[in-house]
Formats: sequence, C-alpha cells, structure tokens
Amino acid sequence: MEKILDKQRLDDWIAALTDWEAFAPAVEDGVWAFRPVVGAARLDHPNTKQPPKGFAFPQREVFFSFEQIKGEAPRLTQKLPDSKHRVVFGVRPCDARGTVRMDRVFADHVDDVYYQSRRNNMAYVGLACNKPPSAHCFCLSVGGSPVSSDGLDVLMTDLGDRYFLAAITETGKSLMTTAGDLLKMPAAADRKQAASVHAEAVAQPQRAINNPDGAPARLKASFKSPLWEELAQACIGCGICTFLCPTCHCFDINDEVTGSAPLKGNRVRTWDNCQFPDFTMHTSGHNPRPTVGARLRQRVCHKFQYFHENFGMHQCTGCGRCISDCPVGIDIVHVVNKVTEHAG
Amino acid sequence: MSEEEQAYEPKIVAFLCKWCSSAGSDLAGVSRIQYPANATPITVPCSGSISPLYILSAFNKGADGVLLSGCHIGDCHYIEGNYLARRKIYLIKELLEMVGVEPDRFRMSWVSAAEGAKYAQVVKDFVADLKPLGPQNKLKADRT
Amino acid sequence: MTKKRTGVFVCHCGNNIAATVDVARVAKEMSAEETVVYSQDYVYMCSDPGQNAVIQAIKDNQLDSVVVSCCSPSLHEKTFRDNATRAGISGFTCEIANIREQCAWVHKDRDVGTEKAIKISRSAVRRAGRNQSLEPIAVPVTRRVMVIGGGIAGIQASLDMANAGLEVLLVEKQATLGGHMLQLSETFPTLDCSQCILSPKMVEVSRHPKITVMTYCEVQEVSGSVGNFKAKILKKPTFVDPEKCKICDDCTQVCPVVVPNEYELGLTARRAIYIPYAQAIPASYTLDEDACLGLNPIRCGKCKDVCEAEAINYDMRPETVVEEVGAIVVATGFDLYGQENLGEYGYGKVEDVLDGLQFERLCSASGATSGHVLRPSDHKVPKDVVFIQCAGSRDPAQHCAYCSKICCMYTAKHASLYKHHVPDGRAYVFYIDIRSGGKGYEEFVQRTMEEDGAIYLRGRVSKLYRHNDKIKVLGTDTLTGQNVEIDADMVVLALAMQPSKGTADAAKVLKIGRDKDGFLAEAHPKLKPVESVTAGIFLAGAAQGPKDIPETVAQAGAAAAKVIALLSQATLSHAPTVARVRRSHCTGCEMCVTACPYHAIRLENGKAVVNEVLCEGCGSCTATCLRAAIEVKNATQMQVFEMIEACLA
Amino acid sequence: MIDVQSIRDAARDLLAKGEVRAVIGYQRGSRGMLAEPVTITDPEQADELVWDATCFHNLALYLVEDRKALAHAQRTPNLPIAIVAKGCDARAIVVLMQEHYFKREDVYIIGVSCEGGGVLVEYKLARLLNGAQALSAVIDGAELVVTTLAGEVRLPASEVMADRCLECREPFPKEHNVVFGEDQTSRQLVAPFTALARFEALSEADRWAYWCRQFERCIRCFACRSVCPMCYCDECVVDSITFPVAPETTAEEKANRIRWIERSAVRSENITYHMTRAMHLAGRCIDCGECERVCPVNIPLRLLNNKMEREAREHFGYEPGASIGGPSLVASFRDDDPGQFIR
Repeated sequence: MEKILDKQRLDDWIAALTDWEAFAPAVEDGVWAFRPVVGAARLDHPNTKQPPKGFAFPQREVFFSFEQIKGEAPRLTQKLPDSKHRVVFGVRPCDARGTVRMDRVFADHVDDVYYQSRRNNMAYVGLACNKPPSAHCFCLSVGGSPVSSDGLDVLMTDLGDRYFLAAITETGKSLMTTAGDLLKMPAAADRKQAASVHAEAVAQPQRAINNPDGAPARLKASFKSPLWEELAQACIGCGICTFLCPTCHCFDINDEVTGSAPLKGNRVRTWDNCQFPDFTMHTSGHNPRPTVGARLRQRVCHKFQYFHENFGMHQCTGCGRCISDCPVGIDIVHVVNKVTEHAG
Repeated sequence: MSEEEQAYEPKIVAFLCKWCSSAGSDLAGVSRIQYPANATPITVPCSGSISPLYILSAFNKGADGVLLSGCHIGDCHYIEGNYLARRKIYLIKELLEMVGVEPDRFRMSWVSAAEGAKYAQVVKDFVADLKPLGPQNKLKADRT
Repeated sequence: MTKKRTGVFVCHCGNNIAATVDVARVAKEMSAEETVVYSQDYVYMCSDPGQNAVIQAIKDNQLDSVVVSCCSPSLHEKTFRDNATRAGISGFTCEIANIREQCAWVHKDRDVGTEKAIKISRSAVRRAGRNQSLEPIAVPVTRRVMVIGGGIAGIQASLDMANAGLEVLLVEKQATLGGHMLQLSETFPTLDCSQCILSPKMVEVSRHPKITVMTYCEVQEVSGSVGNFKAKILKKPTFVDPEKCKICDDCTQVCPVVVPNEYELGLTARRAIYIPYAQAIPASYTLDEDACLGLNPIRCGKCKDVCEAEAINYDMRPETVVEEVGAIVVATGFDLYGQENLGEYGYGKVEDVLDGLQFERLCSASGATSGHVLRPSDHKVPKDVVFIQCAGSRDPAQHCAYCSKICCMYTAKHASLYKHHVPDGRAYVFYIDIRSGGKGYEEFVQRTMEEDGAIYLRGRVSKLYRHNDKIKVLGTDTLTGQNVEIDADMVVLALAMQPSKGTADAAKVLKIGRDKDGFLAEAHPKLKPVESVTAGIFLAGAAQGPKDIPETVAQAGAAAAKVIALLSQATLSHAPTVARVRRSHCTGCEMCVTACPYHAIRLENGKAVVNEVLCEGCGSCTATCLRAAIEVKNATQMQVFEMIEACLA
Repeated sequence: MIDVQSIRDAARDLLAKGEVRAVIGYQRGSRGMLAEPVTITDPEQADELVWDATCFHNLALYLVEDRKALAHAQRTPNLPIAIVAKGCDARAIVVLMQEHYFKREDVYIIGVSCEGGGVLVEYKLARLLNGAQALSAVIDGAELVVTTLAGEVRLPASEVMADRCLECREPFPKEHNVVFGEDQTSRQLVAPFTALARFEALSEADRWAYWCRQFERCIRCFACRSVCPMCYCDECVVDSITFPVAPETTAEEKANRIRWIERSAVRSENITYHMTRAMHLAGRCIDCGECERVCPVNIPLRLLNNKMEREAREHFGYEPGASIGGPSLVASFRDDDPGQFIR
C-alpha cells in the first residue's frame, strides 16, 4: 500500500490514531528525543539522541515485586507492562534495523515476555534519510540504507510539501487505513519523485567500513591484536556508546529493596554496559576484561563477529551515534577498518 | 492552616550528636516538655560524622524534613567536629536550595545538653514549617 | 555472614514508658525483624530481676546482640552492656533505644508514642544487627613522665608526681631551672621574695631521687602515644662538668668575652663562661659556645687554664638521648610580648623605657643595682615613674586581643615596690580597667593607691619621647577628660604575656594544637582544662594561657594528678569503637588525616593508618572521606543507612 | 599564538633524551577536525601532536589512568610522565598532587596557555558556519581562525568559545615545568559565575522545574564521572558492588555494599547521584567543564560544581587547585565560617 500525505495533515493522521499513543521527535534543551505528541509533530529532526529501543526495552523494567514475612515463603507478584498501543513517528531506517536485531535477541531460545509484550504493541513509522542526518552515518556499509524499510511498519519519504508513505507490514496498513481520506493515492509523478529521492539518498557520500563481510573472520583472527589497547587508549570507560546504541541490549538484574520487616521490594532489570569497568567484575576480584582494550574489543567483536556468528548479521546499523558522541573520539568505523586491515 | 495541612504529619529524621543534642533532647524528656512526635532521632557520635550522603539518603527514602543538631561552636566534645560539620553542611544546604528543594525541608541547630526546651522548640518550629510544604516528592524514590 | 541473633527487651519503666507507649506491641513488632530471635517486655528492665532476665535470655537463646528499649543510654547503657559481658558476649553489641526521654515523656498520644517507639527500637535493632563484638583495647604503660619546662609549673608538677612515686624527667632549655619566677623580685599580693619561695623547691627537685633534671636540653622529637611515648632529647654541651665544678668563679674573672646577661634582661653583662645566677640549679657554670672565642687552647683557653678543679672540657659534644615515657606535661611558659612591636612606647629607642621583668631586676636585691631602683641610663634615682598597663594586651586591632590577666597586679606591685624604694618619688599608673580578682588582690591594689600613694590615671598614653633627660609622656585621663603630660624619669611597660617560643616549638614537636593566640589548646575549655587534645599530654602554667603563680601551681598540681591517675594503671583501657581503614579503598588523599582532631591518623605507604589509642571515635574522618574508606566501628555508614531506613519505614 | 611545533619539539626532546617515559597530548583523530587524547612514547610520534581550539579534554585524567595502570602492574617507573596541560588541566593536576595521587616529580607539565581564548563548542561553531564544514580551528588572540573547504574564516573567539572558557579566571597553567604562550590571566571576557548567577535568579519553583527536567533525562552513562580527573576512586560510593577487592576484603563487605542509590536511571536516583558528586567535588572541581561537555543529554553539570566553587571561594576563601600543600576544603575549617543558617 502506498499513499501520499500532505505535510500539513500529519497531525490529523496522528490524531486519527485514537487507539494509539503517538510519539515523535521533539527537542528539549538541545536534545532530540521521542516524546508523546502534544500539538504539532515536526519531522525535521537530524536523528534522536537515543534510538527508540527503549520503547520495547526500557532502561528500567520491573519484573515482579516480592514480599516475605519473617518465617514465611516469599510472595511474588509479576508486573507485566501495560497493553497500550504505541506508535513512534520519525524513526530512522538505521534505528528500525536496530529493532530487528533486538527482536532476534529477545526471541532467541526464550521469549522475553517483557520485551515481547511491549514490542507486540509497538508500531514504527519511519522516515527515510534524504541526506545523512550525521557526519558519521555508515548504514550502507552494514547492509542498511537510508531508505531501508527493514523493521518499520510504514516508511515515509519526504517529498518537500508531502510525504510518500509505504506500508511495510499489516500493522502499517491498518495505521494508514485508519487515516481514511487524509491519505491520497500517489500519482505516477509521486512514485517517480520518491524513487529519485531514494536513489539520491543512497548516493550520498557516507563513511564506510571497508570490508564488512570479511569482518567476522578477520576480527576472530585479531583477538590478540595489540591494536585493541592502542585504539582504546583514550577510552574513559563511560557508557555513552552503548547506551545510545540502537542494538546494545545488555542488562543487569537487581533487587531494589524497599522495606525489611517484612522484606519487600522489586526485581528490576536495568541496562548495563560492557564499557563499564565493573561489567565483568567477578566476586573474587578477578576481572576478565581488565583493560579498556579488552572492553573495546568486546563491543566491536560483539557487533561484527559474535552477533554475526549467532544471527548472520552485523549487530550494528551504522547510525554513527557512538562516534559522534564519544567524548574522546573513539570511532568504530576507524577501529573496525584498522583492526581488520591488520588482521592475522 | 487548612484541614489538609493539619492532618498531614511530616516525617523527620533527626541526626543528633551524642554529647549535646541527644543529651538536650533527654533533658526535654526529663522536663516533660511536650513536642510533636514527627522527628525520629538517630544518635551519632558527633555532628562532624554526618556525611552529606546521610541527608540525601534520608530524602531519597522519603523524609519530608531532615534535622541535624550538634554542640554549639566551641563546645564540641571532639573539639572541632562541629566546625567541620558547619562547613560541609553549609555546602549541602546550598546545593539543596540550588536545585529547588524548599529551604525549610532542611534544618540545622546547635542544641546543648542544657537546652531541652530549645530542642523541643526546634522540633515544633520545624514541624510547623514543614506542614504547609506537604509531602516531599522531589528527592523521594518512586519504588513502584 | 551468619545472621545476627538479637534479643529485644522493652521496658515499661513502671508507667513512665508504658503510659504512652504500648510496650507489648513494640516487643511484638520487633520480633518481626529479620535478626530478632527473642523479644520481651518487662516492668523494670533495670531492676535485678530485669537484668537477670536479660542475662538468662542471652544464654538461653544464644543471643549475640541485645537491644534494650528503655531510658536514655546515659543512664543504663553501661548497666546493660555489663549484663551482656556477664552473659558472655561483647558489651559493645548492646544498643539502647531511648523510648523514655526521647519518646514517652515528650508525647501524650498513645498511638503516636507507640509508633515512634517502634521506629526508635527498630533503628536500634538495625544498628545492633551490624555491631561487631569488640573488646576494649588494652595498652601497656610506661610509668615515667617527662616534664618540659623547668619553671614553677614544671617544678611543681615534677614534685607532685615524683612524690606520688612516678619517675620524672624534667627537661629545661636554659642552663638553670627556675624560669621567669626566678627573675621576680617580690610576688603579689604578699610581697614575699620570689627566690625565697622558689629556691627551696628547686633544691628539692634537684635532690629528689625520682627526678632526673636535664637542663640545657631540648626535646627534638616525640613519637608514640599515650602510655608509650618516645622522646628524642638533645643535650647541649655546657663544656663544664657539674660534678667537678666548685663554683669558685675563677673562670669568669679571666674570660675576655663580655655579652649581655639574659637573666638580667640585658641590664648587666656576663662573660662567655657564666653561671646564670648564684643559686642556679644545677650549681655549675656553662660555657656559651656562641660567645666563646673558640673552645680552643690556641685561641684562648684562659678559663680552662685557671680551673683548678679541671671541670672545663672543650671536647664536649651535643648528645642525643631517647627516653621512654608514658605521659608528658608541657610547662613551657610565657615570654613578654615582643618589645619591637611596641614602637609607639619608644621601647628600644627611648632610654629608660623598661619592661616589667627589667623592673623586677631593678628592684631585686640580687639584681644589677643590688636592689636600688636606679635608672639604667645614668644610675640616678628616678623621681617620676610612669607605669603603662595593657601594653600590647586588649588591643585586637594592633596587638593581642586578650587580657594578660596578671599585669594589673604586677603593675600595682611595681608601683608599691617603687614607693617603698623611693618614698619621695611619684608613681603614675595608666590603666584601662583594674582587674584584681583573686584572694587579697583588690585590697593590695587599694593599698598601693591609698597607702603607697600611687597615682592611677584611667586612660592610655598617646605618645612618649625623650625630652632632655626626661621622658615626656602624653596621655589622657578619661575620668577627668584632661590631657596629661608627665616628665618622667623612667617608664615601665606592663607588656602582654605571650606564649614562649619554647611553647611554639613544643606544640610543633608534640603535634598538639594551639589556640588563635598561640597558647596551647586544652582538650575542652571547661571540662578538660589541663589535658591537651592528644591523650597523655597535659598542660601546666602560662603556656596554656596567661596566669599568675598560684594559678600556675594549682594547674601544675592538677596536671600532675591527671598523670598520676593515668599511670596508676598497669594497662590503659581504650574504647574499641575507633576508626578502621579499608585499605583497598583508601587512596591516601590525607583528608582524614587533616580532619582528625586527635592526630590519630597518619599515612603509611600511601594508606591511612589509625592509631587506635589516640582515636576517640568521633567519625569526622568518615564524613570527610569521599570513598567510605574509613569508618568508626559500630557506627558505620551502613548502620546509619539502615537506621535511616528504619526511621522512615 | 602558540606555534604547535614548539610543543612537538619539547615532546620530542623529552622523549629522545629519556627525560620522560611518555607524553600525554592531543592528536588529530579520525573524526574530522576534532582533537583527541593520545599518549606517545616514541620521539617520532611527536609530530602527530596538535594544539588548537578543539583540545577540549582535560588530560589530567590520563595521569590518573596511568597511575592506575602502574598500580595494577605493581610497577614504579623511574621516569616522570609528561603532559600537555591548559590552565584548568594544570589546576586539576595540582589537586591530584594535593591529594597525594602522585608526586610533583612524577609529572612533567608542558603548560599551554589559552591566551585570549579557550576551546570551542561544536554547536556554536556550526551555527556560525551555516552548514560549512570546518577542517580546523585555531584561536589567534581574540579570534578563531577556521579553515573550511571554501577558505579561511575569522570569527570572534568569544562567540564560539565554551562557557567555561569565557568565565575562566586562570587560562594560564601556573604549575608547569615548561610553558608555551602568554599569560593572559587578566583577560576579562565574561565575569566568573555569570551562568550561575543567571540561574540563581530564577524562583525556587523554576529552579526545581529546570533540574527536574535535567535529572529525568539523565541516562546514567556516567560519562561525567568517567571523564573527571577528580573521580579517581576505584569504586564510586554510589555503585552497589565492591570493585576493588583485596585479599582482606570479607564476603560480608562484598555482599553488603550500601546502596545509597539504585541502578535504575530514575529521577530520584539520578539527583542523588549528581548531588553526591557535586558534594564530593566541592573544593576539588577546577571547572574544566568536561562533565558538561561530554554529557550526551546536555545536563548543565557545571552549574552544580560552579555553585560549590563559588560558595567555597566566597565563604571559605578556598580556591581549588591553588596550592599543592594546602588542606582540603571539607577537611578543614575557619573559625569564622558562616553559621547563620544554624538555629
């Protein structure tokens, strides 16, 4: 299904989605984030500071609450997420491809009920990148594209005064159907313009990983490379790269105790981060990844080797956030290129 | 004062130094001076031993007000613990106000072992000042 | 960690607690606590049956910690800690929840009171749940004392302690004992001769079998702590063997070097080899190395040649000895306020402007003028003498803010003595107030004014200068509002007392605090006036603050009594609730070292180390440390954290 | 204007003569014009060093990292390590030495004066360049010289400089072994604490609304503390696991870390974290502003630290980073410290 939406009517479409809570990029104190749509939604954002991964995988998730009266067995109460439908507008193709990877992780071997129940109620309406939103975009070298529809329910393309909409999934179709008359059938010229915009977008210069297909094998051969420490030299061990990543999904589980007579509290999942020095800390005091180099290697190899071995795809969608926001200039494109060049 | 304010009972954590303020509160007891029960005392060796984290933690755990009390300047059992406290506590007080926590949520006093009536008054005043502010939700952890 | 087994005992205190607090409910609520295995209430927990119940419950239930919810810990903490000890567990595992003074007695509403009592008790349970079993720290003691300073304070303290059987080491920087009191002519208010009352004490000290006198010695370094100090003492060479010296005075007759005599405050001269004064203790000469021509027979050698007793030995060298002592008394005394600071009174520039001590020497029978008051410039009898009080005292803007306390009295004494010496002379006293608190003091001042006829002028001297052979003194009498102009023959300044240089040195060596004026700081201004902040170091005399002789002697006695009490035990017992360092977390930033009021923490190999004997457990270090690397045992941050939680649950 | 070659020559000499074991400096990275931290050990590498208006980083952090690595390897080197240090960086080094983190002789400070300028802020520059891509940016006196594809542009430095640099009171590294550039400490661009004063003029409700928004945004990536040279603790008090484990660390210690805050990135925990951090930096923060720069969600952390700095300065006469030997702010006191707030 393909349609045309007058830019002026975007808000009307959102308003028509009465069964959905709608989110769109908004800027607060210079930070772009997906926020509930209040008033007019504008899709003129570069990219949001954080990808939309938190909708299905929030930074904090309560699994269950517990209470134990002294001498009795503990009582657990599961806390499943609400069943509200949420739709996110303005998702960039790279982030949508991140969602595909998250879906694989949280459905592999076991279904993560918390992730699944949130994810099943989500819809992503994407916006093709006519121009790269960041100087560090490299989606093309990791199998993506600025106009990719992978992971989206609807892909929108900016045609100037109107959007070209393509339904990707059944959910997407129903979102578009709900709009009724707001959406017009595209004319041939619209289709032609969309196609040319897409072609131009793909032709935009981007940074590149030189040999993405060869990366898994080459990284495997470079496990002991001295380059890791050299390239990580400036790393300060913060969590920016992974907390802003659309595919990083490591977490920690904690009991947040709120009272002790009776003992009660919540079991909570929070994001964790392989770049934190304590991530792999053992109780014994031994840390198998004691250095910045070991931790950078983990991040890079997880994305370009281990994940590939498990799922047949890179766990990186080329959004470039980890590059542009790194406080000390650690650049995953540079790292992968440098290590793979010197492999073996 | 509205009825709502009347009914609301602020929860106060009161850090009292062992030598002066805790003894002062004992004297209030011996003198049978009645004062509101909102403040639960925690006796510490010295006001100088109170880490700013104690104050933040009390607010985090849901205290509506935090009271600190030590020996008057010059009377510290440990000579200069209260001087160290005065400087540190000044800084945390400024910081709390800076982020917009109502200044009346946090109070420090010097109460000597002979000032039972003063201790009672400090608590009375604090409770009266806290009531109009209502529950403290700014720093309180939402544990749901 | 195995879980604690805590017992909770809630006291009714008759109706004192039970009237406001539902004690049974408190006991029941406490039994729901994770660590509580036993909980009861009882009408009088502190009664014999109550105490026995605690002991029995500890034994029957294998309790390892106890909470008693009752009255203030100031009343019965010791009682119940002793019970815990009697029952075989550490007394330091016992906590008191004060639900009487801090709860039942100050609230009327039973529900409210009960709720608060539960919070207080729960808080104590949490704290007890993390108490360590601690035993008091036992420290063996050295039953020896070092007294620094051989003035009247040091002499008195030494005698008192030696008479109590303690071995005393009396260290004096000068060549003789006696200090400033030795320089005084008479003492107020009785006008008895200073040397006559001091000399017998000096002799007693020198002959006392328990006292070792070390004159011409300086303490260079002190390490260790209460009960076990090590002092490094420098023995300066006197080049005269006191055992051999016969005090014949032949040596001074031949010595060619003349230098000002310190003992006479420069009013007279002495030789390079000298005895400070005739009755010096030890009775021996000292060769002033700095003044001597060279300690070398080629250079001079006259004294050695003439000494028949062969007491003079040019080869003596400085020597350092290390002495072990259990306690230290600091009696390093005072100096007069720096004369150079008082340019406005012409001191040092205008002849015949003297300080109080110089005037003492002028009056003294053993002084340069053999007890005749003669002015130094021309040895004439001064007929008009102006005494200026508060010279440097009570002047926060330019000099010392404090009152030197004794100057009103000694100026009265000076005026009185002067009139006794020169009955037809006129004594003028400029004063701000007369402070004459003390037995017989006010009467003495009155006698000086009325019987001796000293002229007291309330006001300050604005200016003085030499005018022909007189000193022109300009001032104001604020009582009459008149300007006063006096042509004086001599001016005596009642200079402020300030801590001696030796006091500053001692404070540095001993690492004890000084107050803003430089006097030694006492551990507590009211309750510990003779203790320094460092355990085992005591203060006596004017080093701690301006005081007169009787006060000095009293304080010396008090310091001695404290030392006697301290060293009467074979071992010292110290509370074990002291700071502990988590070495893994300590980065050696030294903040705790700076913050500790007791100098109980030092850095060793880049990590903080606590001297448990010096630590008083105040917790200043805990609150200062940024990384929770130092905590007071049984008052840890974890305990406070849980208590906060208990208060807000 | 400092000739970068002089810094390179100094670094090369030090390494070639064996006077230092490494030089911590700035190099050009792979991300366009931005400088990034580098540690060089080979004199040949000296030519890679750069000095320009993108040398944001407070390199003192790497002295800390170096110390940690040495401690981990149980090595005591016999040569100092050299570091390129701006005024703020040098103050940080002073605080570290005040806290005995290393000794003066362990560090060779190659001071660089910021002269009339400071470091730039990327978004300010981008706004002025109107889409043109900057290839390099150097401060020359009161101007920023930017090279773009279209040629050289000169911009007023004050319009692109970081707030911290505009408010800087000491753009010259007083503590140094060698120093390049003029001492222009007396320059007055913007009065110190201007941003703070502006913020403090807000009402209590507005202040809270502001911080509430900021702290709700925090994702607890801990970049602020990771980038801070003063946050050198092996284990932060707000972390709930025992990180430095020594042979004497008991199981109880490991199991019973105080959880002052939870790992959940929610407002209450975030605010407790940031306030604790501000308290722990009181008297230690030298206003390099790195925490604010690196924050991915733009929390104005400098305000908190500035607040503590100004209070310490005005009420306790305390200047962080002024003296190696002085006592720390919270470990000391003065008789006349303010006490009017105490009842």
